[in-house]
Amino acid sequence: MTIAHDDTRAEVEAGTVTTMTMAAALNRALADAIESDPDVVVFGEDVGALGGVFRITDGLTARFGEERCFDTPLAESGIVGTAVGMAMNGMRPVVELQFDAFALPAFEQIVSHVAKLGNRTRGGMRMPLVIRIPFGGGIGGVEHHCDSSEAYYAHTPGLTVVSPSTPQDAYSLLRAAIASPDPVIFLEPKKLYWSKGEVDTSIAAELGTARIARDGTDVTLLAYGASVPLALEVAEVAAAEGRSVQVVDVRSLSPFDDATVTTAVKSTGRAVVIAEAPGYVSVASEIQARVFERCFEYLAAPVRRVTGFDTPYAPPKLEHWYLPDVDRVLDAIDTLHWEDDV
Amino acid sequence: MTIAHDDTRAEVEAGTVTTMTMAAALNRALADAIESDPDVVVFGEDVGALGGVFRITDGLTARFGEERCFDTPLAESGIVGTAVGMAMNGMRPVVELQFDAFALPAFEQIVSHVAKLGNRTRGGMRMPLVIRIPFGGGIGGVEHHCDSSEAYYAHTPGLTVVSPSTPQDAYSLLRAAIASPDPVIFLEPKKLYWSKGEVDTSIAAELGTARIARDGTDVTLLAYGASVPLALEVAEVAAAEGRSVQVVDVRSLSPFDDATVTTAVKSTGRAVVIAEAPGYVSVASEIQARVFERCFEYLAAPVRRVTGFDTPYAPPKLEHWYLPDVDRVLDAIDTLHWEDDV
Amino acid sequence: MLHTDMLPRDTAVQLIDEDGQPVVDEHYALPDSETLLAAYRGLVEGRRINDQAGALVRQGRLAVYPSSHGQEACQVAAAMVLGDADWLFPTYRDSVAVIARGVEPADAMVLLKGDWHSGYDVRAHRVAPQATPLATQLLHAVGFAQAATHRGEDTVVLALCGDGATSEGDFHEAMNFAAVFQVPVVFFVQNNGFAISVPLSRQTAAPSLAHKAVGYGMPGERVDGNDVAAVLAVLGEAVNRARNGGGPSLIEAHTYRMQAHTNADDDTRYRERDEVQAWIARDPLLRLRTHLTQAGTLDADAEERFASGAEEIAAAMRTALNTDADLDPEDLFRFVTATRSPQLDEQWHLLRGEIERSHLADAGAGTTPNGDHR
Amino acid sequence: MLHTDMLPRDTAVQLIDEDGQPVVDEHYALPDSETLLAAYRGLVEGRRINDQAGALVRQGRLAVYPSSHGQEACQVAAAMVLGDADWLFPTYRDSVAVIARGVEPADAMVLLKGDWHSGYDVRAHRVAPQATPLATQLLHAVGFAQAATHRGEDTVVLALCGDGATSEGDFHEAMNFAAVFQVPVVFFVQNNGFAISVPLSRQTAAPSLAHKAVGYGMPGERVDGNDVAAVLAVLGEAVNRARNGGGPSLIEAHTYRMQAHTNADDDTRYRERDEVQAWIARDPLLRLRTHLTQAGTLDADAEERFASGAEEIAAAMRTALNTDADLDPEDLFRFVTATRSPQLDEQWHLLRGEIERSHLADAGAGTTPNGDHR
Ligand SMILES: Cc1ncc(C[n+]2csc(CCOP(=O)(O)OP(=O)(O)O)c2C)c(N)n1
Ligand SMILES: Cc1ncc(C[n+]2csc(CCOP(=O)(O)OP(=O)(O)O)c2C)c(N)n1
Ligand SMILES: [Mg+2]
Ligand SMILES: [Mg+2]
Repeated sequence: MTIAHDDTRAEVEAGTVTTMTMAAALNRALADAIESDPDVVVFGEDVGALGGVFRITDGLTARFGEERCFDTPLAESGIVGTAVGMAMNGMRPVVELQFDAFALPAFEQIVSHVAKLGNRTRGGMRMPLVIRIPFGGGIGGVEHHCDSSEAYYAHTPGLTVVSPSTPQDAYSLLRAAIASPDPVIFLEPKKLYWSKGEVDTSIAAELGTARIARDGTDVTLLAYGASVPLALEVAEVAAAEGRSVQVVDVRSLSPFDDATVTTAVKSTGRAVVIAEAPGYVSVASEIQARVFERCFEYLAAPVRRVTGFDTPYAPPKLEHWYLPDVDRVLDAIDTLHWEDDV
Repeated sequence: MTIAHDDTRAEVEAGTVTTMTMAAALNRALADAIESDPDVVVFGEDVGALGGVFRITDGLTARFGEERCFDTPLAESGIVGTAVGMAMNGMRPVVELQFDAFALPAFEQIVSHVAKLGNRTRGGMRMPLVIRIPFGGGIGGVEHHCDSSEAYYAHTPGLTVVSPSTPQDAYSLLRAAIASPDPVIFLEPKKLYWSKGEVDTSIAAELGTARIARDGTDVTLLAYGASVPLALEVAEVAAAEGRSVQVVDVRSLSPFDDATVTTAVKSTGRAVVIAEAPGYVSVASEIQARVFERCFEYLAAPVRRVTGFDTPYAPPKLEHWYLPDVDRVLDAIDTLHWEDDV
Repeated sequence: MLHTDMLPRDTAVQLIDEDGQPVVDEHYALPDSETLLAAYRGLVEGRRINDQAGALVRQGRLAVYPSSHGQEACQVAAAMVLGDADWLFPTYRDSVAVIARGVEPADAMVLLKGDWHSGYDVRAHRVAPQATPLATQLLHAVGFAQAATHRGEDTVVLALCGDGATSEGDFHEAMNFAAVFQVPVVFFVQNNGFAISVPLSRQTAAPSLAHKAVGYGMPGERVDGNDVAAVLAVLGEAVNRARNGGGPSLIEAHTYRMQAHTNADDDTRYRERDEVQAWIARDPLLRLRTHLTQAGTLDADAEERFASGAEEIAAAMRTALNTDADLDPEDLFRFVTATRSPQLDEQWHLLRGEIERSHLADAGAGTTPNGDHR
Repeated sequence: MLHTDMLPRDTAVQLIDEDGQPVVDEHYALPDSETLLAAYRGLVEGRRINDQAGALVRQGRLAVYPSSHGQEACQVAAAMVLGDADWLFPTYRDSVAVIARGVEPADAMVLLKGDWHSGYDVRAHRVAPQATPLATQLLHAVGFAQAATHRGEDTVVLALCGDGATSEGDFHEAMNFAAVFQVPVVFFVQNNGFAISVPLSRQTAAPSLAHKAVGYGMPGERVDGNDVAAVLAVLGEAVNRARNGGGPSLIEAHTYRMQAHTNADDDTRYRERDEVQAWIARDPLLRLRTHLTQAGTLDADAEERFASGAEEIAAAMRTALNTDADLDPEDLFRFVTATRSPQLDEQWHLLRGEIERSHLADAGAGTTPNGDHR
């Protein structure tokens, strides 16, 4: 009996907790999704024999064949546009766009169709596709290789936008994204690809939810992607200085988990939002505005944000000045009208 | 002597104040720019014989010839990409993209080059080009014809983004945009194309500045484009109810005129931001966040925003429910913790 | 050796000339008379639908209508060459093809009426939503066909676009993906001479749009787009080739848009009346009627039947479009995603409150549900 | 009639074969020996630059280097066919062409070193910044040439891209704009067989990339990209045609990327060593040396001079790149727009404060300027 057999396998796997990199967790999520659903196909540039420039699709073509993981001609609008067509016809395409600046040629397809086709057809056709995009900096990449474009996607109604900050979330959120009936922009923080953590493949994550990454009582840091480990580092340092810092991994950039975030900020009365992208008209400014409006009566101080500057991303040798760092976040925390302020 | 002649003409013009539609003001600005600077060229889809689907380029080809105003093949990335090349070679291209959803195919060119080429070359090449985009709703247009995409542009470092709300500003801001050494995304509120006002062609506008559209002492409405007349209407109604409403026409969506806006909001202590675009990760949320952070100590109530919903733009028969209207703004004002609140 | 076999013919395939006389073609045979009669009926209905829609625009019942008057042969053939399991990917101009494929006229007009962004059941009729952003649907067609192939289904996809759309990057990417993956898609370009006001000469310097096929390694062919027999033959062969694993083709039809781009357009600004007049002689209905009458296939009786059938369709359109649909504002939030987020829920509650209050005010003060405040 | 004259030849133009023997071509003549000697010198320098850059990557002095080892004939010819007033629009892989056009190697390496996004004076050398987003620069080249034509300047623009880039929508739009407006641009595709790991067969089903020219109505030609004589002849003719008002052309060079895509790539994952080995026999330097030596144009003396000239370039590269540039963080804000907005000023002040404090901390506690906090 096939079903019983599958059930057993699931049970065995439920117990499996392994330490792996985020890259491996993503690879595992893709493989498991391909294996468990015949409608899942993975494609993009260099995802086949090469296994992707970051090796996230490593071994998939060898294991599952060209039908399930394949290279396309070099054209991002083509990749996303054909994925839309496949999704219209009942498949679950998972496409990789190589760097987030190279997702831009597909922007029309993403905004005008990926985001809107379900709405256009009154649900007659849904768009169960996932667009994976390595994003963010901190890897010494040259121009066009370090951008954080989440604002473009998060602003677009109809798109679910998520970013993991741990291998566990990388696995669980990617599985959830692939299983979702809605289109998901899946932003992978390049800087964290080789960071390690435990992964339990039986843990399911829910899209649209934030996660408390560390408890604390004095101030809440709201972060996502590569800014989460930074926030946790800040919390460590601040703890040594006697301040108890709560860290929320926003995780779902759209839709937003107001319940979790609002509860968190109300509990501390102070908040700083951290993100790498230029701050102007950004996910960080949205979070700042929401928290401000929803927690107004609870705030002891203005909500601050620490973000990238409103400039093009820095060249490799200058990126350490560009990126939010521990000091900059600590400085922001310092401005939050503490009782011990003079 | 040519110079003296020109001077005289300018003097004559300085006295010229005419009532015209915003469409006519834009047309006049283009004509005057073509006439006064041999490097200015206008091109796009249907801008030649037809004069543009909104007739903004009406008569330019007839008057100045194909060399100065011409139709291109139907390809927006091509239009913007060739404009980039012309700007690299010392021209001042002014391109029209037909509707703002149809600017999306050019998004890569806009983000990766228009916005960054000046920075890339350390100022060795600047990008004196203007991208005109009719934007916004309220005209009963079908899908893809009513979007407000300003967030995409405003978030992108390197772009100047402006939107006029009066024929005067349409004229003066477009002239300033064409004269600017930097790339300008010029958003024309379709709904206001046929609204009339006085235009004095000798008035210069400065990019990057907001404008106080109406004085008031109780609450500040921050708006741009088609939301400005709405804000003024709200102010009228509120005045009848005994509330003094200040209206700021933000005008420059990037860079932001913090000085004017902050001073205004501090003077009233209350603010509502109005915009048609979906509110999430939007220019409205940026303004809300900035005002919150910068005016925190002066605020009697949370800053509110009244925006489009986080849904695709409504079909024509439902757009009246989608768009911010007088009632929705008045409702928002009502929540601003008035002393007479129970 | 040159790949001369790759070049499209230098002239368009024609099987019935402008005077209704059959033309012998070395390669394509005239469709049988039953097929031609069905096509003629389609043309009559298509023309009537175009005219009726135009009238409904003038009466303010449709917000906008991009007419295919003059292009009906392409519209009808596009529907006729497809089997039940095949799919059509149309544009805003292809309402007649959409209706010819079985969609109710009223449903096909939902977009143009302004009620919603698309109004028919895409799966019931195997017709994708009519696309507005140019050339984008060509990629969807390719992906759709790839999925069918992946599942081993016998589906051919016919993707429509205009001459202007061939200049878009997405046209290129779609053609190329289709050719590289040998996908069962037929690209059918209705070259009606204009992209709104811009003539073909501003879209390409190539001898024809069909020549673009060469650069993708796929067959290209030109056809007289006002000769439904030729369009049926050429499209039919391309569909068969696709179905039999022969991969994609590019077919360019030479036709003409007899009316303005839409009712909002003013074509006197960019083309001479003489040019438009000249195309009347090439009308797709006229020549087929002449041919079928001369061949004895079409008699007054059939003419009469077709006309009254078309009149019924038009009457149904009038009835449907003269009724205001009962629109539900909650629809704005219902279909954005499969499950509605708390974020959207909150916004719907805001709007619902407004609507309820406006109804209350209505009941109380007799004001309109919108426009007047409070 | 078929437009057979439009089809590119079915084989690549070759003027010197792999064994260094001249090939008589019906149309193209062998460049004179002076030109070929200059080209040979360029090849020697180009090869040395590629090797030196590779070494600097291994030593950590360059962040990344996309080598044109094996493609030097294309690189050198691209620089040689242009006049002073002409412009070159290169990609990330074309550093050798950029240097051959006169840019200092150290300036050409600023991007790859990580100091800034582009490091040379574009106007001084008439070389656009090296483009990273694929095919986007082709449109810039077209617009640039349009502007030159508009002002009546005699400028031809040579735009480079790879085989993979031909699949992008921007390639299509650039070719089409150029053809429709008859712009003086030559599109030069270095088909090196791969786009990172993806072979040409995944980019096109056409007999060649040059065949794409047909669909735009422009001349297309294929050339042996490892035969610098042929590249000079074919590119040279295309440049002349453009200069004389003949409009754009598409030239495809058949070549091979001998090394991985960049140092970060592992080409053993996607191609056989045998394939790479096989291309050694077709090396552009070898065959030209054989030819010039046999023709008596190249002697040991010249060889020696060229080698030591190349060595000097390499030494200068080492010196320049072994020095850390003194970077100014304010540059992040300086060039974003012509005039800095108050918004950016405010942000620079924030950063300046941090930098000052970190210097103070440095001086005080001896910590590193960044990384350690406070
Ligand atoms: C990407 C995009 N750009 C611009 C438009 C605006 N537009 C709508 S129809 C049209 C002309 C299309 O011409 P063609 O492809 O020849 O089709 P036709 O209308 O003649 O059937 C234009 C420019 C659009 N819909 N999509
Ligand atoms: C728009 C875009 N998509 C993806 C990339 C990532 N990328 C850089 S080089 C490359 C392969 C390019 O191949 P080809 O055009 O053949 O040039 P080659 O590197 O072989 O010289 C890719 C996919 C990019 N730079 N730009
Ligand atoms: Mg057309
Ligand atoms: Mg290549």
